[in-house]
Amino acid sequence: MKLDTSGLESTAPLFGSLSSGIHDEISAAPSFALPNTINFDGFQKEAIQMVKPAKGTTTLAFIFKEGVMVAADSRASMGGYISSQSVKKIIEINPYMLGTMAGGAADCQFWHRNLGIKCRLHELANKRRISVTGASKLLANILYSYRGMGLSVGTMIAGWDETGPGLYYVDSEGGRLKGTRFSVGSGSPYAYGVLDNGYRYDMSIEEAAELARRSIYHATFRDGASGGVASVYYVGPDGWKKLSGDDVGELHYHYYPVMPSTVEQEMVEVTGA
Amino acid sequence: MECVFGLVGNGFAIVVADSSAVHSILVHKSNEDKIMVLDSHKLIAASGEAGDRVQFTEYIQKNVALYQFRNGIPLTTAAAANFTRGELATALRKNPYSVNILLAGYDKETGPSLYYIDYIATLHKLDKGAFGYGSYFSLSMMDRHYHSGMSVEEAIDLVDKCILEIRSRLVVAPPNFVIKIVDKDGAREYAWRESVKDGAVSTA
Amino acid sequence: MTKQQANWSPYDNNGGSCVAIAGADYCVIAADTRMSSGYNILTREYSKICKLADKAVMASSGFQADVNALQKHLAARHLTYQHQHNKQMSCPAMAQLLSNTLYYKRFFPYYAFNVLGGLDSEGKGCVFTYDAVGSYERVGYSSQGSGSTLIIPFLDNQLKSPSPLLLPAQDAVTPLSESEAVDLVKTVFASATERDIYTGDKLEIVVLNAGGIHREYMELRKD
Amino acid sequence: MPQIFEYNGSALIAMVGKNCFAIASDRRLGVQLQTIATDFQRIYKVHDRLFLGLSGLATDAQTLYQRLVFRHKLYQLREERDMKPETFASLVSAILYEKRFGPYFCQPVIAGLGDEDKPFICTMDSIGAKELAKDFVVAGTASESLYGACESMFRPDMEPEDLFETVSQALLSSVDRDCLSGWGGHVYVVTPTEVKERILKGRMD
Amino acid sequence: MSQVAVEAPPKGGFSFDLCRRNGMLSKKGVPPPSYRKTGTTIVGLIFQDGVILGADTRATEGPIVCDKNCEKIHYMAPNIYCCGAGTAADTEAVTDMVSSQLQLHRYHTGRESRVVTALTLLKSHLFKYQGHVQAALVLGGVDVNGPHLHTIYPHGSTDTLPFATMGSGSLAAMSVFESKYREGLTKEEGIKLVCEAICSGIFNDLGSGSNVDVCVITKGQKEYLRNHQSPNPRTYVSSKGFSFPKKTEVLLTRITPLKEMVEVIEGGDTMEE
Amino acid sequence: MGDSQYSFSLTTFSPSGKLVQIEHALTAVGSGQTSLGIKAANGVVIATEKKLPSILVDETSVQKIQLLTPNIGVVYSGMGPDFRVLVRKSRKQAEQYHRLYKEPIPVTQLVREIAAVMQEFTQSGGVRPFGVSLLVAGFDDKGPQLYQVDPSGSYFSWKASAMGKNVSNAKTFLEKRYTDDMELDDAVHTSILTLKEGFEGQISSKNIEIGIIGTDKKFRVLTPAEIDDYLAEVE
Repeated sequence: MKLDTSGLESTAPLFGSLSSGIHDEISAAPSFALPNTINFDGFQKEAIQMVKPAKGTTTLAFIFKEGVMVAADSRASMGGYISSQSVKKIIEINPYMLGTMAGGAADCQFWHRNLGIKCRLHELANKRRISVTGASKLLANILYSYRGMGLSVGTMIAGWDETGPGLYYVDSEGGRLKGTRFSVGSGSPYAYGVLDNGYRYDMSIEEAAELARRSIYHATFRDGASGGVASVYYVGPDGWKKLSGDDVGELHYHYYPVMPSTVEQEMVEVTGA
Repeated sequence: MECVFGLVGNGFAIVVADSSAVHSILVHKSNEDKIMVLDSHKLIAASGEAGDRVQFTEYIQKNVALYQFRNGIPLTTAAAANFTRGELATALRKNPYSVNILLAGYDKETGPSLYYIDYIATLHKLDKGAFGYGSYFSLSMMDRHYHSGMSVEEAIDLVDKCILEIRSRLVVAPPNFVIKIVDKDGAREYAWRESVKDGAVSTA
Repeated sequence: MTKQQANWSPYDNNGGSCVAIAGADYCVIAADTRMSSGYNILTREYSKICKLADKAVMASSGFQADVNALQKHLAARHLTYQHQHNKQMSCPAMAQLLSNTLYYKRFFPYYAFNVLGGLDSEGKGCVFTYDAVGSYERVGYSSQGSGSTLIIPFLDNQLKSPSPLLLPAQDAVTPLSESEAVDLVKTVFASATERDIYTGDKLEIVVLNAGGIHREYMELRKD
Repeated sequence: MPQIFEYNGSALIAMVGKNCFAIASDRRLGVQLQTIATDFQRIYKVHDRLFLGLSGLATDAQTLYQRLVFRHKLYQLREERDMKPETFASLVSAILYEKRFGPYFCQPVIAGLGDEDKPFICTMDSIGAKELAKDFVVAGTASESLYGACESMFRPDMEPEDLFETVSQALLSSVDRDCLSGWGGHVYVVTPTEVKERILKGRMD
Repeated sequence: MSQVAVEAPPKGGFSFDLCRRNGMLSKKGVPPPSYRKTGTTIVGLIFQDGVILGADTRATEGPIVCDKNCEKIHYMAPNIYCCGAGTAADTEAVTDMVSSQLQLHRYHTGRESRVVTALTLLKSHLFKYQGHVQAALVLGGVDVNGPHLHTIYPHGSTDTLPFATMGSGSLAAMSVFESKYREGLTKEEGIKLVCEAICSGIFNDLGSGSNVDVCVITKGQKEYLRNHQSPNPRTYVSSKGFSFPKKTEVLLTRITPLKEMVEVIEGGDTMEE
Repeated sequence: MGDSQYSFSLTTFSPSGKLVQIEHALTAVGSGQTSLGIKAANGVVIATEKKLPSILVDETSVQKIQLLTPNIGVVYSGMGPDFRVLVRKSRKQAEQYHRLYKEPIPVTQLVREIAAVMQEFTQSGGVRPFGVSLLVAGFDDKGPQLYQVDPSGSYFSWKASAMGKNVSNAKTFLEKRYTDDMELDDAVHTSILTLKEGFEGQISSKNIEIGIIGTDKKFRVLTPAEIDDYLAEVE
């Protein structure tokens, strides 16, 4: 059984319907093999539990005076096990637009890649860059068409278009929110704590970058499923730029320096809590 | 949704708790004091099922008082914390209480201290701690702004930041909070942070 | 009928571990050759390593029937590619194809955990690591399969290079020579075999370098 | 919620060297993914030459520790001597097995110097099945990673400093692959003449 | 504060006081923990002058080998030994308990223990716990009535056999016995056959592994051949060894010198009348 | 016998500060058959006379020296049936200790346990004290050890001791003969000689029992043939 989603396409296919094979995958909506089962939901759930896709994240983005600041950690975990410490969770959709990744890593990667294609096609077809609003709507439409099928995506689309900075939150339930300050992922409440308090609209780029980095750091400290490298991107009128990438393992000792202390001769009685 | 948090400053410890008594979708009351003054220099803030919370904290309070009557000296904060943990752990095997506890106290010898005891009786001494959904917001806030040797003003400022964050980010955030402090002069109520006056909620 | 279906599982785990290490001008891909099901050994001589292109080799653990289907699918796609482009697919291209292939089965995943190793267009070693539904990442070394949790910490310890996400970027090439890398692979497999019951029998090591593909074997514990 | 052992998160390791042993743990106290504290004590001193590490549910670890210390003190008073590590291991095993059908969710690691400074290490499951090893034992949420790391790094007859380095490296590289443990390390190296306790600098994420 | 009374050393038997709490936790969705198992191949056979028992030495916890060289042949009495499979703690505890009872029985009667006595004690204990004490045993010994070999299942049922196997590798081992066992084997033939059966378990069953332990019991004597064969040495040890690229950083060191052990002066243990 | 009116309950002190039931128990011991023990440099020996009420009793069925654990043996003077109760209890105790700690119970611990049982019977209602004194011989990490336990529950470590009918003579004899560096064989000889003092009738392997424990830490009761050999050496 194949699921046909072409009806939901917002860009008209460039290739004729005759084309087949590899070209399909670039232009037409991807089609997915579905299990031949009556209980699709149950099967899906079990199957996904078996293969344990990577997840667990802290990402955040906010709009300020100079543009948009986007930051994320880099850990992927399967249950308690850290499957990678170097995941690139900020996906570069095009030079003016970034997407963040929370939820299923494969879902995010794939659909952002797909979104990148669509944005480029839009650009070629219309001779102008797609707006952040438009791009996020495209993604939301796709995700909405797969609702209830177990996709897990919590993403932010941040970019700069003709209207200035833009920031949208899109999730796999089909929700799409416009806003100025978002954080997504298991570590997001922690990040919000720092972010909300330190946020001012008229921050300089340096201040904003530090705030973003610090928010990610505090989230990684408290949240077991976040960690690795805190990457900070800035999107301005000239497109995005990576401002920093710091190993939070070192960042901690940078914020809270500890000096190796000298050897004490007599041990204090170790009391059990 | 319940929020309890606390921290240790220079010569004092502060605990904060929301003051909503909630049942299902109802808010019965929004000025319920969830921080009990255990004895002259100890505070016990508890969150959890209403019945368990009151029963257990009172039980601890009375036993701590009994100890003082019998032996003529008060328990230290550490001893009270260990006693609470012991009682909770024992009860856990028969009729579990569902309460999370932050115990703050001040001792002449050791100064202020804060203990974390969760509902399955894990005990740990902390500088700053939190329970409930509010912990997600307040913990990182405290991590960010906490430093050792905070003055009361700084600490209250930090507490206010946490309350503000909880109010703005938490679904069904409790409107009112009570702040209590313990230092060398004893345990006492410090302030209320109210956005809804209970009296103002007309009972029609 | 419906009830039976609910209990029926389309998957089995055949176990086994895979490792890949990328170096400056080589790539080592290794896997054990045990195939098991439950507590039974199905065969001691099953190669988990599949050559996809001249400079791309994949090692897969998980459910070998799915792996087999995946390999066949990729081979077919590669053949089409060769006919259309008159050249072998590069390793990064193969990596992207593999990711898409896995994701197209998002709702009925291949129960396969893959690592893809090879040489990129500059002749540098590259390793791509995947989850079962196609999320992938280019890394310096990787391990997948039943023994991966045992293997990875030691590889981390010996090979840990600065994260590619760091800014300013730091040099992140695995400092090992080819023979050292092979030696390391042997060590980690010998160790994993000691503790993981699904890994064992024989180690198959494939080394890719400018000179081509070279295979070697080493005996592992058979219990 | 995953397995109960993973509720608080932990990593423990004990390793034997030449006339010495090392026992190490991580320092995190968490409630599932939330980190509560990073100075948690998981290794307890039973007497000068005998240490006990308790992984698993923190509350049970604390209860069990209290019971064991009680029993050990009783023994000390009664028999006017310290317990041998082997004896202590048997005691722990007996106490755990007593609760066969309602166990403490705890996996202990015991390490000590016995007669003639012979190192002894041992771990058991939550109902007291002893595992006596000659090289190393591990426990906790990072145990699989620790098995792999130790299996590759262990060498027989290490000197105390070598042993310390090996144990620390194994511990840190393993907890760096575990969400639920880490946030620094705590290592004791015990030789016949001294106990060296060290706090390790580790990743705090 | 009444805990002290509770803490008196136990009188023996199981304690169920944590069951309620653990029940509560498992109702919250926490699955009960798994215990260390001896995946195990254990065998026994009767040869011309006695009984030979054999076992592998692997203990597993799920897919991980937690003990590579454990002892599965347990002492029951000088003339009786018992192999255990199942939950490691249970086999250990049940054999230990019965061996203790046999010892007391020997003191009282002044005679050598009989295998049937051990068998009855074991099965009645196991039956009482209705299979919850998970021990599958192969019991062998030589007493006044000659050699005996029994198997005991976790629920308390027993068999009396000339050759027996138990554990996850029992089928592999049984195939060897079925094809090669005959009555009146000599000791050497018997040991060889037992080793072959265990090895077949070791190599063909993933739950069994490492070495072969053998115990030969004949009239008036026994021979415990610990690690009689070690067919699975580590296959590779790097000739070069390795070094750690990064040294561990230490934040705090405390050194406690251990005082010379002070001899306890004798004499404290007498008392005044 | 002014105290006898206070002996209706053994838990009641007489005005002179005595528990008369215990005194009576000691008397029962004092009239029992003689037993003695000697701690040598490399082992311990305990011995007792085994006088049977009639020659018709099968002497092989009576064993007065019993093993408590492989490395601890015990002998008594006084009432045989009481002795068996104590042996049963202490074996169980030893076995429990072993199951808990997986190491043999130290002699002092076992003696303490036995003494605790005996003491309990001097203080509980509805029971009487044990009418036996015990000599416990063992060899553990602390070397050879010899203890005497009395009906009151008090216990002492001895270099050599005797009890029963002939106690004073035997003790005097032992005091004369005992040296610190005595070897086990010498101790056996000394013990036979001590028994011989005031022995009524001809001493033989049939009417005495000897138990020894040496550095092998295995307590055993000597066979009649071995006793005969020792007797021959002593002659």
